[in-house]
Amino acid sequence: MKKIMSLMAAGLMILPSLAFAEDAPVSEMSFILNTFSFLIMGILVMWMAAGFGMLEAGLVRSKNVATICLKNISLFGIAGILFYLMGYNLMYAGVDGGFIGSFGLWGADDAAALAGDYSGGYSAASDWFFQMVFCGAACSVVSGCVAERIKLWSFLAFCVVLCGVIYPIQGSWAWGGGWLSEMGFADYAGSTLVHSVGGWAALTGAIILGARKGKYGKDGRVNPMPGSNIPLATLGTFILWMGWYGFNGGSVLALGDAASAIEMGNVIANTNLAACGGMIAAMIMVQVLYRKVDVTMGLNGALAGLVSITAGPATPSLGAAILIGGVGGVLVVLAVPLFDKLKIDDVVGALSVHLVCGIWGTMAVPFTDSGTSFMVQGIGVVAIGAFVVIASSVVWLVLKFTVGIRANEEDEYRGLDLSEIGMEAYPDFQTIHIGGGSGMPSNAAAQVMTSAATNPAKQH
Amino acid sequence: MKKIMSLMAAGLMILPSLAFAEDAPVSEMSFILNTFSFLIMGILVMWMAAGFGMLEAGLVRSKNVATICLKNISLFGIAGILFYLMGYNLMYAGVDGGFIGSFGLWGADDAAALAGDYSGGYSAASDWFFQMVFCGAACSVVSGCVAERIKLWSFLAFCVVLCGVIYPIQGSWAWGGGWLSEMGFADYAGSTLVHSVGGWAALTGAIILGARKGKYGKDGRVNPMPGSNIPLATLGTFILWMGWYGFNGGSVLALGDAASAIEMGNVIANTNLAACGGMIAAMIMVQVLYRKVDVTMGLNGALAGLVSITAGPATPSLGAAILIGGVGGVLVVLAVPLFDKLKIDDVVGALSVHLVCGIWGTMAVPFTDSGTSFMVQGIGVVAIGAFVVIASSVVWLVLKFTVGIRANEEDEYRGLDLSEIGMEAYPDFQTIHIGGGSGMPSNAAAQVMTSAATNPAKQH
Amino acid sequence: MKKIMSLMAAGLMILPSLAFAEDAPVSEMSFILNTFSFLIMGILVMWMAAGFGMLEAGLVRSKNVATICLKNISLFGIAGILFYLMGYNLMYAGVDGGFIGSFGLWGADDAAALAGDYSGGYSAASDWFFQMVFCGAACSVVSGCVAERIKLWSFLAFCVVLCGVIYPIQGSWAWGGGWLSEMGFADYAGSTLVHSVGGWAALTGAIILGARKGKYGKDGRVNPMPGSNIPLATLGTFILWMGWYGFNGGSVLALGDAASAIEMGNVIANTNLAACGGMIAAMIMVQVLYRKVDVTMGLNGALAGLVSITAGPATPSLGAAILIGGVGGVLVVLAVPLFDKLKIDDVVGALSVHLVCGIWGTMAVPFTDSGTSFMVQGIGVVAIGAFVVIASSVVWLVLKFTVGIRANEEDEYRGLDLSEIGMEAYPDFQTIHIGGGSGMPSNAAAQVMTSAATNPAKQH
Amino acid sequence: MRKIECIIKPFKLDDVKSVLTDLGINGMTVSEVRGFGRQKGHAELYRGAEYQVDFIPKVKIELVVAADMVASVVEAVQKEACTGRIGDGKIFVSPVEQAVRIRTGESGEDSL
Amino acid sequence: MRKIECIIKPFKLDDVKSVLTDLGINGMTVSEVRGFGRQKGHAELYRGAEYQVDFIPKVKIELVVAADMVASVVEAVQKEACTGRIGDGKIFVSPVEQAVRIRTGESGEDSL
Amino acid sequence: MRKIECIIKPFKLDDVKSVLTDLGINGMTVSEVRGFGRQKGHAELYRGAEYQVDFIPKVKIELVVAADMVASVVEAVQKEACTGRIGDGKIFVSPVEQAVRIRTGESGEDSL
Ligand SMILES: Nc1ncnc2c1ncn2[C@@H]1O[C@H](COP(=O)(O)OP(=O)(O)O)[C@@H](O)[C@H]1O
Ligand SMILES: Nc1ncnc2c1ncn2[C@@H]1O[C@H](COP(=O)(O)OP(=O)(O)O)[C@@H](O)[C@H]1O
Ligand SMILES: Nc1ncnc2c1ncn2[C@@H]1O[C@H](COP(=O)(O)OP(=O)(O)O)[C@@H](O)[C@H]1O
Repeated sequence: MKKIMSLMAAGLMILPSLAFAEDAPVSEMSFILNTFSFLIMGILVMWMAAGFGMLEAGLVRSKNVATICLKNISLFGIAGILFYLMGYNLMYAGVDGGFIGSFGLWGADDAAALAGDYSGGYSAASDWFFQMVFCGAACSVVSGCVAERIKLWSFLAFCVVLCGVIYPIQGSWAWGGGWLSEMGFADYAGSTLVHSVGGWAALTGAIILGARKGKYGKDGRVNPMPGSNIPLATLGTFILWMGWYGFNGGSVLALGDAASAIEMGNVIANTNLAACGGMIAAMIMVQVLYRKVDVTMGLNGALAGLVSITAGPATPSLGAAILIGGVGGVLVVLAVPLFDKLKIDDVVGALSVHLVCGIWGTMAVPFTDSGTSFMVQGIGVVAIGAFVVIASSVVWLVLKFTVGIRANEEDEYRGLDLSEIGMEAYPDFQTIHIGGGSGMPSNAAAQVMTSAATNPAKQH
Repeated sequence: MKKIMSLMAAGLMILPSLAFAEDAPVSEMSFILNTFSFLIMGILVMWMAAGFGMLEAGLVRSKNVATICLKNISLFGIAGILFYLMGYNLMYAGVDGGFIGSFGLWGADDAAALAGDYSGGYSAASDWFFQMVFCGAACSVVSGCVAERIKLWSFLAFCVVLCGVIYPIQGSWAWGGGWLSEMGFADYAGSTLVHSVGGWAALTGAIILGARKGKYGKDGRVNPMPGSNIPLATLGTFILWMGWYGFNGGSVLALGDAASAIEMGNVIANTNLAACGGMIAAMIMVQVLYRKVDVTMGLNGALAGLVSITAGPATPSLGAAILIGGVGGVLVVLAVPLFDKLKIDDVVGALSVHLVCGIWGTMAVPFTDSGTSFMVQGIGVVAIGAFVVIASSVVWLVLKFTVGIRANEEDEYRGLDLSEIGMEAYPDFQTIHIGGGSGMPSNAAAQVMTSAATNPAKQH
Repeated sequence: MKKIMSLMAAGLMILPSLAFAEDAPVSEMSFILNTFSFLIMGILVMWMAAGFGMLEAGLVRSKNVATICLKNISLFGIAGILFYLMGYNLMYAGVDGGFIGSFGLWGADDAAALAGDYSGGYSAASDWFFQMVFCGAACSVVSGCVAERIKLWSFLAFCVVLCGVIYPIQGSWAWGGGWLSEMGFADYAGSTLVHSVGGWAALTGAIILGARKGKYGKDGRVNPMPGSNIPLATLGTFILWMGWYGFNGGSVLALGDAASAIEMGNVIANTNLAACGGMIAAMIMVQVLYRKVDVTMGLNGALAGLVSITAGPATPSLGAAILIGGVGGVLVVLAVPLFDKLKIDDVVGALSVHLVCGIWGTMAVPFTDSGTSFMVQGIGVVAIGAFVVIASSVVWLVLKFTVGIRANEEDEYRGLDLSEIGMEAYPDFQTIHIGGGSGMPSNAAAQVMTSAATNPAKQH
Repeated sequence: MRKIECIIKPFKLDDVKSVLTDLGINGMTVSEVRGFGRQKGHAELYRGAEYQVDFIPKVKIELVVAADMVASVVEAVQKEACTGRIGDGKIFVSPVEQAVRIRTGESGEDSL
Repeated sequence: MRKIECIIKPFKLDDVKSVLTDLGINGMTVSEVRGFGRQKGHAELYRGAEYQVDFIPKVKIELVVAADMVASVVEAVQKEACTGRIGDGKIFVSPVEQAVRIRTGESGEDSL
Repeated sequence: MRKIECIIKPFKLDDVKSVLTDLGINGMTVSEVRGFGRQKGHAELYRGAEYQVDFIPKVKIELVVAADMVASVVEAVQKEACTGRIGDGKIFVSPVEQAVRIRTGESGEDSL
């Protein structure tokens, strides 16, 4: 719920603060508080980039860890630059109920406020910063899903388009005041606009790239390729959980009046309980289904709860937030093997968490927010999904048939760390080539062998 | 120092801000700032859950790392849900000088503030959130102490009772306005109410569970079982240190007037210097006693300083804060081998840090706060200690004789990661079964052998 | 831009807020906001200590990881205590255009504000806290550069002098209102005062200590000694990036008026984009020069961008910020091999990042800030550089010829973790003694052998 | 009895294991080793300096078999582990005088 | 001289080491290996897929001894490492022609 | 053919490798082992308890050579790996009956 929403759903609440705009001192305070909220909450959202980085670094095999680290930090760099070059204006400048904003570099204009007119509500750069950090999150979703096989620079090229074009265009439809917002589509902090956008882009990427070699056996077997560092993945989840308070809490978009502060309190409490519900539900599900609790499912469950509540964290009661998150946690446990059955290889569970629960969360809003309708929510989900699937397919395919998107089999077997960036993530530790954890089960080995025999390149 | 304290010790300081309650705009600002402080500081306290998680993941052996990660994140989920279901109301609703609050789901009520009456001081959910995160911290203390041998679900069951019953009941005595608060017991941010509560619960758990196999030799030898990841433990300590600014700083419980802001500044500076004092004192102690600086003792020293200052961070001068923390640092270095001598096996030093220094910190308050007495402080420490020891013993014993609390010897030897959750924390890394770091010294091996011979289960 | 700067460059902006000082309620709010900003931003800067810790722990070899962790957390403890004992007053008390403040313990004095006079602007302790955390950052720069060979206690002794004497004296010249500030030297958040000060101290240390054994072959070969944990280094960089928002954003030194809030927004947006620019520029440079992207260069590039913008983050446009950071990123890629050519062994790239880019950032201020001159900036850089080089050389040499600063060759070969602190950072993991990653290339081995033969101490 | 040591490429381990179990071998001991030979290692880059990693990860399989099994085992491993490219590894056969099963104390070929 | 290779369960290492030093052995070389045999590995679970880890951690002790020590060493190890349960491991004895102590250049049994 | 096993101090590996390649050896297999012997391990400290780590990291080089190379290899390794201090390690020589290069199926000395 960006920009436009602050004039819509939260409209009434904002009014008192705008009213104060007349009496100088108070409205200056509101201006400061709104600005400070954007900055602090934006910093928390930026921190989520680190969370994604650690989660993904923990869930890939050790031979791809350095590469995924590099991807995660550099995509955040790309997000910042692209959102300055074109993203922000495409998303927010002159959308006017339409389908797209305008092109052009973004620049801060705080002349009015500096001249004592605080009706703008907040500093321009604080708003830019807060919107920009959201854009990085969508890329992070993609990186985890297509990990361990995609080429570094092709991935970064995709991020450029995602941040510069795809994300802002669809974002303009709802948060930029475009056609979806006019219809009344509600997505408070981005279950659809951020998470399922990342999810759709990741889905097309995963399909076009194909699964990691050896992941799926000929007989339909799924060969696990266990993540190399569970505490790192746990840390990443904690970071994401923490950052999410800013993601949702900052999306109140104001702190200058009591109503906004109250809303922020409710949003943060609900966000927290949805995560709790998602995690506990996922843990119980996985215990019941498999008799053991897979830690990574618990982590995914917490994230599932967070994604689920993100479309509407202000309206549910705490109990409803637990339920909304809990359903997310159940969905994720069911979705992970489902995607595997479809042979869509999602390394970290990004599709189950961000796409599936992003849709669920968006569709769940009308349960607690009477101002929304299932119909409109569905239109938003489908429209944005269709746009992102088409647009990112085009980009992935163009990349595939020009520079190529997939590391060759030999490189994939050796790991992207050696082949793409020429270094190891853990050079001092002996890694296992025998038995469990190698992620190279027998039929995989067979496949690699074949390739090795026909591809007389550098070898192992 | 929750709720009640804001009307007691800090009473005078709060007055000016309450006075502003008449003039609408300013008091709305106070309301916002109080709320925002609860939220931001609460987020920092939540972050401590990650700190405990990383500290403990770094200090257990690699075969138990995934399990401890799962415990640490899921206990935070439990804390949130239980504090909603019953904890908050048991602790704060209608205690009235008594021994317990009332039962019932918690729900936010901000009607007055939304109608323009800001005398409540802050948004309901922001307060709930801030109180809830404290509850998780007590569980985190337990998890580190009983690590490497306790069953996952039994541990979580204990957390349910701790969060839902034990913690809130004793919490009501002081922070909920119960009998201890009426006597004048002072515990600003919870040296006793949070840390030593966790410590007592951990102590009973550690005794009832017994030591890890092989930890104590027949001849009284202590066999070290070195932590598997020192940088992770260091990161955890940094996170805890950071989060503690929120733990203590947020416990001012207000930011709406200059006096509160000044107090918050003092609290944060003192908190920081107590940590510095504790760490440096511990490092010097350990260098003098052992001729080498054990990193983990330095880390524990910093935490010892933090726990020590927590009961009274507002009143000491900076120099006094260094001393209070420094004594904590010395205590921890002495307490760790002492608990070992008593054959109480505390994997991460939780008892030395949270219990011992929690008591020390509470008893040290009267040195700098003339409004408190050693007698009353002692009564609080003993009363809460007795209650928690009894209540948690009952829970541990019920669990022991129903579902069981301890993994069997074979499972303990293989590690809880394989036996309890069926995965490895670091599956790609070769771990050491020879010599140092295996944590399986000879007499331990002997014990395990005996067990293996008599227990014809799955084996190694 | 500390203290004095708030009366200089930003003077005009601060005026409105000071004007409010008359009307009680608003100025109390300004006081609170200024205080809260110091605290929150200071907490973010404290967090950078963890960032340095993780970055360095990731970039040293596994045999020195526990030691570098200990150094990084204990230096922060030293910084706090020394800044209380003497640092703050030396830097800020009675400098009056001169070269040094006064001696004495620091103590908070908030009597005026408590009496209702808010013209002081913020709580004393909040200011102390914010200034203190900067001091730790300078030490962290040193620790990374001289890692893997310096003795623990000698390093800590150096930190005592750096925090207690060297840092505050030079700091008084600009931020304490000394001679440099009177000349108009501008260093907003410390490209020179913090980063290049750390850099100069590190440079003298690195030269006086000498390179790690085996780092430079007789034939001029540089033998890489790869960092042991790339995700940890990445996490450290993310933490530093996050903390830097507080480092620069908090250096607005005010939040009590709209102009400050606007400035803070601009500073944070610029800080972010400079990091983006530095990282992307470094990645492109390294790809072009070496055909592969060294992750650690990307990380250093982001930090280079951050250091570069730190001297003047308020005045550039976003585009200029990208450029300033980007130049930093290019410089770092060029400087790393240059220092190696000079056989100055900088383990983590601290000189390239903090010294080189600290100078670049300071000299770049006049491009966007017309109130500054290249001449004065140059004088500041040279004066501070000369002072720090001389002062720290004296300290290093005194330490060298008394207690000694360098671990002996045998200890260096075994690693400081075993020899200095008697423990291992990763005791459960098998480490590699064969081939890559051992950091013990052949000619190094030869040197070690010679030493071993002549030095009949404990051996391997 | 003979000990057969096979040094092979790591990704061949599962195939070799399968073919050995097909031959009726039901015990072997495997370890991670690093090989130096005609096959050259990869270059790594670190902070502006490139370096060669000479030692290449290999897997060593050791199995003790009755003398009459040697020929078939050697042949099977050679065929299965072969990719035809440099670095495929070696098989060495050496004499073993005695073998004991620790669990039962059985010795000789019965213990294998 | 003979080389005795013992493949044992990891937690038995310290016991076996003790009994060997009691026998007057003062040198041995130990390594981590993974065994495949009658003892079956454990199942792990990852994201909804269960899988078997076939190779079980074992410790290999290698020691070279004078020929006349072989019987007592083999017996001692067999007794000490035995738990009576599947997977206890094996002892193999093979001939060694020459041994040299690097430090002194001594060779033969003196070098052990 | 003979197998030569050298247990050496880790930091000597590169020197020994060089001298071996100078002798014309172009293959060897190296592994990480832990040695127990006259050289005593280091003490570590953890949370107030000190303990001895008995097993010291060593590197084992295995190489199979033609019989006529044995003397020169043993001599070269002994000289190169020697520091004169306790713990320098051992060299063991044992018989090998057969050797096969997996890539080509060649056997005997040609396969080395
Ligand atoms: N003489 C030898 N003794 C022991 N191991 C050897 C010997 N020669 C080669 N090896 C091992 O065999 C592996 C493969 O040898 P290499 O020369 O690279 O290729 P190829 O097997 O195709 O001849 C080496 O990495 C090494 O582990
Ligand atoms: N023929 C063999 N050659 C080499 N090692 C073997 C052989 N058979 C078994 N082993 C080793 O001995 C270990 C134990 O063997 P296993 O068959 O599991 O049980 P047991 O020792 O009780 O017969 C295996 O894990 C493997 O390491
Ligand atoms: N009898 C033996 N069998 C196998 N390995 C041995 C034997 N004796 C020693 N070693 C190996 O040689 C290494 C060095 O032996 P040690 O007794 O410490 O010193 P030195 O080589 O100077 O006699 C040991 O760490 C061990 O790995």
